[in-house]
Amino acid sequence: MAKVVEIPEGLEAFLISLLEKGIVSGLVVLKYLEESSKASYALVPAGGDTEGLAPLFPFMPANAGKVLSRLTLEGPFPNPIAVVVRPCEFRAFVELVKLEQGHMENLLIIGLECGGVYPLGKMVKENVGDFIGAYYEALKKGEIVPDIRPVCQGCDLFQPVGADIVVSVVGRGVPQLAFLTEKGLDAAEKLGLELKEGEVFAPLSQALLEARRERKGQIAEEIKGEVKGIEGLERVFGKCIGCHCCSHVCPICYCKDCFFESATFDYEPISYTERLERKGTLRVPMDTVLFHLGRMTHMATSCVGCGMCEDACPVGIPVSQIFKFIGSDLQELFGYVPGRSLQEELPLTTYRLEEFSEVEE
Amino acid sequence: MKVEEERMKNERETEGVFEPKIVGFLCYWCSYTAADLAGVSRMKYPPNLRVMRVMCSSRVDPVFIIKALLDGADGVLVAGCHPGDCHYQKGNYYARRKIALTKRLLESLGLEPERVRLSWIAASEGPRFAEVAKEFTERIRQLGPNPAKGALFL
Amino acid sequence: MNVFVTKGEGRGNLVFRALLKGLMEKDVVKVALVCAEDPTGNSFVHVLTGDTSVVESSWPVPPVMPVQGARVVSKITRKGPVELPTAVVLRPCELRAMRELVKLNQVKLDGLLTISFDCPGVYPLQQYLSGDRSFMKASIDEAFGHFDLSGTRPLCQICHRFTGELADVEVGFLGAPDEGHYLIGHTRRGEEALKALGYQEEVDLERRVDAVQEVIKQRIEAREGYFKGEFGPKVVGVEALLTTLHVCINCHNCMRVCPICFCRECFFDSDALKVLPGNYLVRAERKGALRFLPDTLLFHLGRMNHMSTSCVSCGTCEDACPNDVPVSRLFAMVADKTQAIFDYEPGQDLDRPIPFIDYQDEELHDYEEPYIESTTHRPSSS
Amino acid sequence: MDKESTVLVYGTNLAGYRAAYALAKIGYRTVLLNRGAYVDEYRNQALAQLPLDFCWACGHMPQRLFIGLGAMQVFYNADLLEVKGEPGHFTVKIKKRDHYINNFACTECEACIRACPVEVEEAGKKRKAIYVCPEIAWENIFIIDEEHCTKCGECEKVCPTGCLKLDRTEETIEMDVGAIVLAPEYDEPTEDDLAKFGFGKVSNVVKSSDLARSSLFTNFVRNSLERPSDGSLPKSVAVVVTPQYNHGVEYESYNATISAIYRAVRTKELMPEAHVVVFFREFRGFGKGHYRWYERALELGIEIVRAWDLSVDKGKKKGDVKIRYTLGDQEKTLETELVILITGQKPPTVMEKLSKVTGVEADEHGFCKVLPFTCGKTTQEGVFAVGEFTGPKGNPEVVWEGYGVIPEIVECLGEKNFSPAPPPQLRDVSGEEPKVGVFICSCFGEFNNYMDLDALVEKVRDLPGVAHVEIINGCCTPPTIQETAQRIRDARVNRVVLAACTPLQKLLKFRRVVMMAGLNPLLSEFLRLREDVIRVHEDREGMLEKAFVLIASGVEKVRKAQAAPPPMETFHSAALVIGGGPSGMEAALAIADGGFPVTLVEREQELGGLAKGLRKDLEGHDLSGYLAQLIQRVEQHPNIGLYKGVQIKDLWGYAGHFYAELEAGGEVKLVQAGVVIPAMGAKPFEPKGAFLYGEDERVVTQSELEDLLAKGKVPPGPVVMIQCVGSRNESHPYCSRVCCSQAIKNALDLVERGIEVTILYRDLNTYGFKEDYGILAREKGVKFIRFSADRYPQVSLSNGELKVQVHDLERDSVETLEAGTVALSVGMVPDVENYAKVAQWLGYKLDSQGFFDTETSMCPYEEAIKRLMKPWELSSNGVFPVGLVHSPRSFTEALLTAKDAAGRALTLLGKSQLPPPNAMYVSAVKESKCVGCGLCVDVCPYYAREIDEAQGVAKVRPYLCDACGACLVACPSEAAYLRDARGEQMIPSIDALLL
Amino acid sequence: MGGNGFIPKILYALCAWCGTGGSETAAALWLKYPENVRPFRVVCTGALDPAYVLRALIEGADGMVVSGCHPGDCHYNLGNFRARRRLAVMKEVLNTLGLDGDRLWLRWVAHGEGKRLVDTAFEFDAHIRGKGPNPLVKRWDT
Repeated sequence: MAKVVEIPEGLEAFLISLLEKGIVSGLVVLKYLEESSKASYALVPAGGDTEGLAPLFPFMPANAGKVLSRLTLEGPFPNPIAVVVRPCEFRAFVELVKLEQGHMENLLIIGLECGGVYPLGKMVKENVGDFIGAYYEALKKGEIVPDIRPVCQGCDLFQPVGADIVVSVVGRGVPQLAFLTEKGLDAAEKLGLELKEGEVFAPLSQALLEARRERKGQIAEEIKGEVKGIEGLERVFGKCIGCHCCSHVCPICYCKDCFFESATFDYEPISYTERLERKGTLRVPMDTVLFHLGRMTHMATSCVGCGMCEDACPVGIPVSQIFKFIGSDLQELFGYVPGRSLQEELPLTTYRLEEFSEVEE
Repeated sequence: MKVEEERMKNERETEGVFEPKIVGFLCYWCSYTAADLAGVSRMKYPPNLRVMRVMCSSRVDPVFIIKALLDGADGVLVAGCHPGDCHYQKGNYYARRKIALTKRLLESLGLEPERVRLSWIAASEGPRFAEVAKEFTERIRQLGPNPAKGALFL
Repeated sequence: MNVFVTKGEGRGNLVFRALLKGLMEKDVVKVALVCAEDPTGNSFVHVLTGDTSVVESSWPVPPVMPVQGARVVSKITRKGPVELPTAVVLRPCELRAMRELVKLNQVKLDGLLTISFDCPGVYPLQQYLSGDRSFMKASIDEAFGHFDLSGTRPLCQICHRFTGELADVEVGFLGAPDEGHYLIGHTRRGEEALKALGYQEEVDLERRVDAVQEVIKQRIEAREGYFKGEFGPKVVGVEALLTTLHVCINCHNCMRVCPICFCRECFFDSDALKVLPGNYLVRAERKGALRFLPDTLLFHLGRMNHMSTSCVSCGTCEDACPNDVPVSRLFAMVADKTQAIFDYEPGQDLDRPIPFIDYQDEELHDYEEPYIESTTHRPSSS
Repeated sequence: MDKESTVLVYGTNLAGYRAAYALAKIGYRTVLLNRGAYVDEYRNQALAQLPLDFCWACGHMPQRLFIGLGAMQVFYNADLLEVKGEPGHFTVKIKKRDHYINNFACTECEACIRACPVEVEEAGKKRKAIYVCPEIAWENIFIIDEEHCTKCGECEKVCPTGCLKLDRTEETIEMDVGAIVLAPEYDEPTEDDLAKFGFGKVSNVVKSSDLARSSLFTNFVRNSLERPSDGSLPKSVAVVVTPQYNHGVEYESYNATISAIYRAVRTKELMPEAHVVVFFREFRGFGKGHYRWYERALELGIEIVRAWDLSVDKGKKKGDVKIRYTLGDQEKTLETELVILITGQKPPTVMEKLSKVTGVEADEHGFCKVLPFTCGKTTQEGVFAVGEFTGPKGNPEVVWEGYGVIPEIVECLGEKNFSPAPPPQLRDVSGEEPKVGVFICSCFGEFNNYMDLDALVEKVRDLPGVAHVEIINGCCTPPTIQETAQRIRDARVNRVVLAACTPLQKLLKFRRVVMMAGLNPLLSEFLRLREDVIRVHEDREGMLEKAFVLIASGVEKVRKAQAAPPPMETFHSAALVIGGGPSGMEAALAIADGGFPVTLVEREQELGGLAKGLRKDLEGHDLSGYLAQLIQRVEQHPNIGLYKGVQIKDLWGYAGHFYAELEAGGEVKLVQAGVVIPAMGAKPFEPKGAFLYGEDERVVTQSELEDLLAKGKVPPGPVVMIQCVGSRNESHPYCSRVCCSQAIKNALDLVERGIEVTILYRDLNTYGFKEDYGILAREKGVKFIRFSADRYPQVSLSNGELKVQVHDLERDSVETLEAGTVALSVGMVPDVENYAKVAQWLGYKLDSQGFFDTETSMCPYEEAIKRLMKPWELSSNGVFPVGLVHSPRSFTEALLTAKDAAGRALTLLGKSQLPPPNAMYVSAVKESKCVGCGLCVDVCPYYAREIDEAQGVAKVRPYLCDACGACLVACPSEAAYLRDARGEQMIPSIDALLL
Repeated sequence: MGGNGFIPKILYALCAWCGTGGSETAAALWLKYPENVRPFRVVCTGALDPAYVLRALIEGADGMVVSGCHPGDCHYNLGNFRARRRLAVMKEVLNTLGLDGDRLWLRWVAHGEGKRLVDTAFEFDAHIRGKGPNPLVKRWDT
């Protein structure tokens, strides 16, 4: 149970009132670039342009975790800023804060109960108006929205954790806000909202969770089957063009100089000769699969499964499905849920004295 | 790919028995010293193990292991000080987690995690080092050549 | 420079397979760098091979360009020239990019035998990978003979540098009679390679020259027309340009796949643009809001300033853009202009330094604002 | 008794200045006596002679740096009264009067100017009796106009720093010095001297030197060509080289004719429609590249008239000028709207006085006499003379003398007595959060009159990162420097923004403030409240706003600043001389005498090079004797490692770190050196096949003729000499400089023996005092016939007789001369193959004519001159080409280049470990970002970068880096950066500027 | 001019030698110019990275004018020759994309040319006032 309020006038109005009442001095939220068709994250300051806020725009043009990291990399905001984030985005940001890539102070986190997003290409090629109705219809019913990205279909972490204010939409005709922290309650008070006691999530949210969990299992199995073994790796990553776009849009891949782009991987001529002699034929540039597997070992424990990588892959490799569903194996190994809590230590920077005896010999 | 398969077949046929290539990442303080000791004491262990010295077992980035496996190694051995004995106090605990991660990853990908082995070998354990080397080589020999060797598109 | 011209039979990939195989068998080269089908058979990857059987099943001229060949050559030779003599099949734009990279010390030419050809263009990568082949009227091998451009990338359709005369060996299809081709050795190396293959007869190139000139003329016209008429109005001007860039997600993938953008870390990815939160807020206040991720326009304009003079219009950036921003056309349009300033053609002349390190004492006065000394003093404030 | 080490320099000609600068770099103090009240009140040749229509203030600054550092002391309004003692132990009596304003304590607030009640009108402009002169911003010296000043004392009252004192009277002081350098400025011809050219009488006759002076800091603009009479722009302009028509009154500097051409070209460029004519007798542009300018003048349609005589008078139309001149036998006139005179120089008027005081002797022309084969030694030991004081010459010669005299001076001096103060101990701030302190200078309250500094403080306080703001009195006078440093320390900040005034002049002071506060100056930024806000704006609100954004931008810039110590570099203190001709040997000896090891490599078995056959020169100096002496000294010198008959196999490296592989006797030896002196000499042009040379034995070169004469063999007369054989043509577009002198020398010898001589020439290049011999030759009956470049004389045989057919340009007639002997004056040509090899090893470029050239190899003509005058020894990468490798020149002139090179080398050698001249400001490489593309290497004008092939990344040679930033812009990824202007500093700083 | 109350923000990029010298000469002569012209010092025009110029034009400047030593006078010998090339490319890029390369000026100013610098400031200010605000500055979607 929590303090909740329904917002029939919509989330946009609530956000604007936060700005207008001076509760926050800025907003980070999706905003229409063009009338209802394309949007981008924007930092909207008090007194700024609040036209066309689109907090529920069903696409992810950038991972807000990455956006927040960029904003607060150099230090915390001097004044409160409200940010509207999807659960995976917020979890990514929490991971980044752990990695010293951002500051949590002065952020009022408004977490969305996420219905999932469509592949980004759909935003480019189609008109949102054509399918947005179906999107909300499905959510209202607590069903998986058809056509959303596979990672979203199999996402069972769509209910925000750690947010100050939770926006609940699944199974509701009118969206509802739940104020979960002092910061959130303080904001509600300043806005003069009349809060009542209520459940954070509608009962149908649980139904959706079940459905998603089931789907997750299916997809995980499928994708694991696809990448299985050497041949699987070759088949899936064979067409990779080595652009590393997946790593570049990944919120977790925060390195300035990616190890795989360093001079380490510029080989001397002789090493090509040697390899040629050994193998007869050799794919160039080399290390395509190494890059993916290596990246996985570097960041899969923190992978939040946001799906940006897959959206950005120009050759359509199901990167995020692989990372999410194989990454979750690795996370389970350490009992770690990335972004669940700021206090939870990153798996590879901590240890227990007695563990994993099975790998010792 | 055909060519590669042939090549490997030839390898096996001409030599009769498969000689695996094994990369060993040994920590400087314990396991490498143990290898030294084994050498000094003229203990026999198979020549298949190609030793790479690292300052601490935790320096072994999983990428190194994967790189070795994708680029021709049939097995990878990581060896360091026993838990609690790490020269850097806790490096080997991290190493253990990394190996766990690597093995799980390989498993999830349907590859063979048993090609990776973590062993704790103290500086004085020269005989144990020889033993581990022998054992692991044998184990890999049983597993046969790493199929990644022949994969053109890796 | 030697120009040794001879004739061969056939068109399409088989020509190159035979050529490469011949070169390897005659030990002119030991290794070939070509494209081959990926394991799914749906795309193509570059392979370096010393195996003639691999060459026989290769696709030296695939219908798409997943990776710019110059980048591949650069990856292999950045640290030093190849040790074994290597034949490389490159599209003309790849070849020009590669030669531009020679000037930038990212490619070493020694030991490479370059082979290029009349490029019929390539199909859009993402479209091709989607599996839908309906746009392909002709198979790639058929396209060679007929120069059928329908369905190829827009930039390919207006490419006027589509011949391989900068290579050691040029394979020319245009103007060649009887569904055959010309083999042209532009360098001593190229000539020797052809002679080693047993080509002794020299033929006249006149017919080809005319055919090529004709196409070039058409293409230049089409290019100008396209940028001025069809494409330009869609992207020129603040409104149009920003709308074009709306779908950009700041992944900088265009830069990453660009053969000319050889930097290890782009200035626009560096710490230089990472500023205090207050800074973003101030900028947002000025603009009403601030787009995130920020600096999209800065990135594209900045990159144009850095490398448009070396842009070879290969189109790889557009292929790699996950969101269909017409990057390559924007760049090509700008590059045509910036290259014209210096009358510079990237990759053409190896001895010509890139414009930014070169200079003339007297030049570009049009870009300096003239000053006419006034004797009257202006009002001190307005 | 120990010798004194301080050197007295009398006068401020460029050579004297340069000598003082070089001495300071080596480690000797100097005292400079300036007769005037400011830096170039007395004109030096470089400033006035060649029309330097461009600014080179920034090239001058490094020299003046040493004043601030204490190595050079300058006395103004000074004179030398008495000299006693002997070399190494002179006692001199000096008269001087300091500025009323102590320049080191003055903040230039101009309060004194406002307080001054006396208004003076000068040249139509009003000013006060105290004023700033000159009105350019690189040295604002405050001058009190003695004539109008009432000594009312108002200015002294308002001076906030107390630096202005009206009771500065003339003082006489005595001091001990080790050596004296006489370097007085040149004397321009007076109005009377120029009466013949209408100067002073006809209103529109102006001196080029005046134009140059007025345009020096503004670039030459159209308006500067306005006619004095009515301010209109002339439609026709004549440029006249006066010394060629004024013999005995003024002397022609080496630059005179090229100055005329240059002035004409610049005029034509500004006014393409104007008709421009140049008058001279002979074109004496013998410098490299000069001939190309001559061609450019012709291209532009400038008319060049080689008039034999000339006078100037008023023209018919008001304001016009009439020039009467003779061309061949004809009298001609030309009406023109403006006449620009290129004047020469007069014998120094101070000669007599200096003779009396110091004992130096004058030569027959009234200039100071310099001992043969020396650079600046006078007849009085320990007293040296340099620059225009010793005769007319060219700018390069003046500059070279400044360095060239150094080895000669150093001989007389004791221990070094100057080393710059070590930098204060700097605090390590790494790991600290940036805390910015903003210090706003009020210039002793002066700025408060213009803006509300308190309000500014309040605004600045809120900026992110600012930990401390305060207003200070000043930070450029000695007490305020101390005080501000203390305040910075007290504020406990680790980044500093100093908002004050001009960093251009005060940069060193500001840096010192920051360093005294224990901070690396890389952590600071200096802003100009005065120049960017106070003096240039009026609106108080706007000023406050602008001051605020400037400070905000400064804060942003330092917030991300990172400190880095200056990189240190070793410098191998040895020299490698390639070539054992006279200039190579001279340079080797001078460096060896300075105490540094020299390796001299000569590929022949014998030393001497091209000079081996020389006997005497035109002036009668005993060249062979001197050469023998040089050879003997070189062979015996303990500091010279001599390799004869040895080839250099390979050579690589850069300033301070050169390595050469020598192959001697089948063994390969590695030699290390800090500087390299290419001295490979040149080759005489071989006129094979031309003028029947090689076909008829009566056709000889001048050298062969000289040999004959020396052996006592009299060649059959009459002798016809043909000049410019193989010079000043397409393939060798330069004057070889020596052939005219050689011809005159031989001609004089021949006429002595009663043989008739005719010299066929294009331009008779008897420059400087050599003109005397030209005149002498004419007097003795040598016949001269001028021909043109497109119609060379023809030599033919008819009935076994030699005939020379020549087109007389002046009379426009063809003459056929009988000749017993034809002597060809062949020029010198570069030994291209040899040069190219060495140049390639050293990463050097050869100039368009194939010679080595330190000054012009990379830059256009004007830049070449400016670069020549800049004292960056290292902009040539520690390579100092000497003698004929550099350009064709005579034996004695080649020695000068050798001494210059030695002088430059001495400023570098002897310091085993050096921080770079730009200390921590040099550029750097972030290796993880670098892909070794080499763009930065290509654009670096200082040879300061290279690609490390092993690592495939760029490396900086910090000692060569001048921190210009070309590399950082060339590098698209910012792997190259300037330590004080990294991208992460600049971008936020720009953003802040737009607040 | 300026009737609509539009006061442009103008950056004046000055090289550390002639450009700065010119502005100091202007100051020494107490020549006035508009306050909205803000100096931006770089060591040499050849060290003016295009990124700096673009940043300014996108993030708030209505125009930018660049002044350094006249060609041939560069303190660093060649910097300004290369600067001219960079500027030419910048202007061409902006013009081709319809972003108004005329908001970027290059004009050489020598050390002593204080008046020329001030004239340039006035002239450019008037030029930009005539053009009106730089539309990029107000666009949030850059």
